[in-house]
Amino acid sequence: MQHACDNWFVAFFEGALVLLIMVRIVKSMRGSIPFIRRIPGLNAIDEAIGRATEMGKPILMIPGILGLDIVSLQALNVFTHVTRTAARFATPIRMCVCDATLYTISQEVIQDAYQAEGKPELYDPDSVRFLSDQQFAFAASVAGLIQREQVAATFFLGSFFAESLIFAEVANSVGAIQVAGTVMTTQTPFFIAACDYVIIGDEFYAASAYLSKEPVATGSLVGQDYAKLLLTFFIVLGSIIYTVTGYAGGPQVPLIHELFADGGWTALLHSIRHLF
Amino acid sequence: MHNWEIAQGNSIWLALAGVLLVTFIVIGLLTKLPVTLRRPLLSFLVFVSGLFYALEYFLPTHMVLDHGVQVPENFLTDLIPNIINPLAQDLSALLFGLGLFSLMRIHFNNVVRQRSGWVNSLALLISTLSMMVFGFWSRANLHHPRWVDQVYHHLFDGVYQNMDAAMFSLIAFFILSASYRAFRIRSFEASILMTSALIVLLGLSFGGVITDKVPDYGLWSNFRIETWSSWILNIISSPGLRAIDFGVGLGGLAMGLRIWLGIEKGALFGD
Amino acid sequence: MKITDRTIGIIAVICLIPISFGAYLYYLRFGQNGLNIFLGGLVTLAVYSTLYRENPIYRFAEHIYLGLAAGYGVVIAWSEVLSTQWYDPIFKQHQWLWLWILPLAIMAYFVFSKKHSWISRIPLVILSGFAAGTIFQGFVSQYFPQIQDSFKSLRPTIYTLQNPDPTPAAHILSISGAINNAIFLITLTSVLTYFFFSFEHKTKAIRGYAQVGRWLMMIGFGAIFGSTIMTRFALLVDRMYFILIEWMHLGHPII
Amino acid sequence: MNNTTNNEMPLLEKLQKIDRRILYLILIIVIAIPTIWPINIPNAPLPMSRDLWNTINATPPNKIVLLSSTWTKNTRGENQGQMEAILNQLMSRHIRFAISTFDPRGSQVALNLVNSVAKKYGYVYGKNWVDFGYQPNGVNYVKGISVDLIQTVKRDAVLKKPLQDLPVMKGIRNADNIQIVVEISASSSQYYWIQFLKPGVKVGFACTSVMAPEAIPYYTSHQLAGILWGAKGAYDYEQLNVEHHTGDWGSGRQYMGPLSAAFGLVILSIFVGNLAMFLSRKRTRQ
Repeated sequence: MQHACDNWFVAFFEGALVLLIMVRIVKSMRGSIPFIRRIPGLNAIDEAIGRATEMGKPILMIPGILGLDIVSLQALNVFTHVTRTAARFATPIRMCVCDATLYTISQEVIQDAYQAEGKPELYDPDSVRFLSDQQFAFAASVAGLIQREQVAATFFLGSFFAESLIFAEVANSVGAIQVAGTVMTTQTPFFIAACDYVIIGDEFYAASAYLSKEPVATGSLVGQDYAKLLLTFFIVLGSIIYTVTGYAGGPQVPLIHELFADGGWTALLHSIRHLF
Repeated sequence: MHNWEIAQGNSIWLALAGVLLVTFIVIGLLTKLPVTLRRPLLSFLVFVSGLFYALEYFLPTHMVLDHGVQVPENFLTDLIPNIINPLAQDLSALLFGLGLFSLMRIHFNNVVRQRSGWVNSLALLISTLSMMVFGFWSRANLHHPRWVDQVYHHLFDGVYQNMDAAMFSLIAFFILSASYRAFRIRSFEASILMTSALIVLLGLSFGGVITDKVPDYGLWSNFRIETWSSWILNIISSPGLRAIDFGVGLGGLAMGLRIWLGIEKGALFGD
Repeated sequence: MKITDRTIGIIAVICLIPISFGAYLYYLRFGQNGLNIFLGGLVTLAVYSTLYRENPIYRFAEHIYLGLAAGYGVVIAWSEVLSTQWYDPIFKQHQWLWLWILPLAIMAYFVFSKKHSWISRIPLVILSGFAAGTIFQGFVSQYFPQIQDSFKSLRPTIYTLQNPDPTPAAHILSISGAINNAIFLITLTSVLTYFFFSFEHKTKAIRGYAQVGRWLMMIGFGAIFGSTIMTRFALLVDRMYFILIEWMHLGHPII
Repeated sequence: MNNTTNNEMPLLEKLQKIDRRILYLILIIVIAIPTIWPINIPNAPLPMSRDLWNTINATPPNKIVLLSSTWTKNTRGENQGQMEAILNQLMSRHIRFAISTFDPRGSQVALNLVNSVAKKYGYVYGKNWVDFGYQPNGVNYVKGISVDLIQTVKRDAVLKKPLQDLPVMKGIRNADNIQIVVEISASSSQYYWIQFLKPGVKVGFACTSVMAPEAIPYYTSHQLAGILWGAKGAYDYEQLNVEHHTGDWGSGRQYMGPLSAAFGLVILSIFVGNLAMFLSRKRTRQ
């Protein structure tokens, strides 16, 4: 499915998902702030910053180990919140990034966060550090930094791979309180085993809506829920059709099966024509 | 891309001068830009660059012969490998200098001011420099002595690669201590986490030996431990992760949409 | 009885003398590759020393590692990206339009300017725009095949517990296969239910279903944990083999 | 009675909060002993290993096997054993084969390994095997060899000669002449082959055990002809080799000893941790 014309049905379906999200964003911007359920991992963020403030030790933030993409931008959104809270209490921060483009934008974001809290004098350019763009060199350096500075709280949010457990266990060994979340489902179990609070799956994307209560993000979150509901509906519908027709593979494919693969649109048109 | 070429070899320097001149004019203008116009400018740029990929996906295609294979393309498809990907990669590579500069600055200051641990910083600077010198020297096409290759070989294969492998293998230690601490039957959740981890682990290792005498046909095969572990992986783990991934995918879609349309409040646009 | 960092450092420096002698012996006996193995063993031990505690030896090794990685990054950035995709097209094939990347790169360096640092956002929003734009195609090609694969029939085509022909080409669904499909669907939908944020889980049924989803998710996570252990330990075993057999020659090598 | 529990208590509490460094030391010892004095753990090959072995073993003389070796030193523990076992089988059965890689650092690693095994069997480069080298553009490479192998690869990576001049390529034109492509990989590079290789050509996957669960659905749907599941897959393959006299034991069996010991330690430590927790909890309740 490299192009929309490979299967227009899928393109329209995606359009519908986008529309659902957009409608809710607009609704929310007009002032109907929706309900969001409690997400324990996100509540822990302020607690962790508070702990670091009490101990007078720095907090560490890592926005994943990939470059500038949707995931790391979302992580930076959360870190803006963290930095502003830390700035209020004058808690020192450390941010380690492993991509130069991400480093550039992180500098900007952190500086802005201090500015927004009215404490630009607290901003230290060396608090945001580019360490290495190589996975394990970065991990080695972060592990050293955690131990040397005895960080009190850590936030690992973004895309993580094998090195996730190195960060989490080393931070655990210095007694840091840890909040971690990753979109890489295969790394989530390691965070669950080693961290105090874990943000699972798309709770990660819910974070900015949850923390800032900002209308666009909140509306979008509700829209995502509706989109998810639509997906669930189709999965259930497909399974019902399979069950009714007793389909277990074979050449007599139900239409709904074809709809979601290349050539689905042609199959749909064909069967509509067949109907009349 | 033939029309991109210019005839005379020397005029490339002229072009470079021209580009730099335009750059300084543009940047000069940008510094005068009113603060209120910054965000619209940034949103516009995001929209345009995002629009490229969106159009490439949504516009209809026709079949084109490429490497002896018929592939569907529209007029934008060809630009991805030829222009957009190199552009993004070149830009990231040029920006690597920024990160390097910040790293070097911190450690250079450490050495100059003789802060504690300045010896380490010095070691860092020296190793960066030597990796660069020998890396470029041994890759250079011109004739170079054999020992240059050897030194690079020691730096890269002897030290760097082995450190990579050593760091990677540290994870095993951490798995042991994490599972010792976390896999306590404290809560129901912790118990099921532990049980399924143990079953899968056993199925992959000597668990197969324990139930080796159980026949691997018919209903008997249900009592083999590797059947259990692959059952958990296929019937529980895979749909569970898939459901999480659906949410993550939708979250990414929504976030991408918000960034593309410039309605995202947050990191990128500076508010 | 805490050994200070200074003591460790001094001991390490003194140890450098026998170590260099050892390296020379390795070189004499095994040649170039022998020296690599010697260096490899040394740095592996230096990295492992962090397991005891953060110490000067690890710190030194870490900085060398970081330095080598930075240098390697520069070499790669030039030789695998810039020289082939930027320098050569401009200066060898005279495609001078590639020069227009330069202004964008220069803008990024404004991040160090106090007053005009916002200019550095321009190249970054362009890169972010690309990332955002690919999401439409990426979402479709990643998730729609999975939606299709999630349709499961719950009606067996053959009413036996066991499938006589387990190949997919046989198109047979036994009773146990149907049960498996049902569990598959329950897991998928209940985990999805758990991740609804904006609907308050009001009724007991929905709350219970979401809770089941959370439990099933934990089983899934446990399975991932279990299946990852083997890879990680295999790496450690290989490293230990390297240290004990290839470096210290304590046993017979296999190849 | 009371006395003994009083003595037990500090031990139990200590066990619960055992210093991680002691665990690490035990782990090192537990792995070191079977590494120095190898032990043999009994094994039962998985069906998916068997399928891969059978497919490769059935290679007719007019076909070659393509090994795509996308791994480096980082995952040597699993991938080297797998590749070595496959190479043993190929060479002892006198099957022609080619290697290529999607990882720029992988080509030297692969060459070194093949050369060391080839010495044992007297395999000659260019006559019995060939290296297609590093393939930076995976999609085009896979699509290309589906149609015309010679035109896509053009020259071999070692001698830099045109492919059609090498005796090993006699009668080999496109993907139809490939019995099976085996992707020996540290990542999920099997998707190149699953998605873009000409349908009908078999694909095998020798992967680290992290990647295996993700690949199993493709095995059940017959898109993959077989999977070698990490270090266990390497051991399985060696066992099949030994059973059918197509090769000898190697690192697969060697590593399974220390691996099993380490797994045992993990399981034991979880058990001890829980036991200590239960007993001390019981005590406090009393």
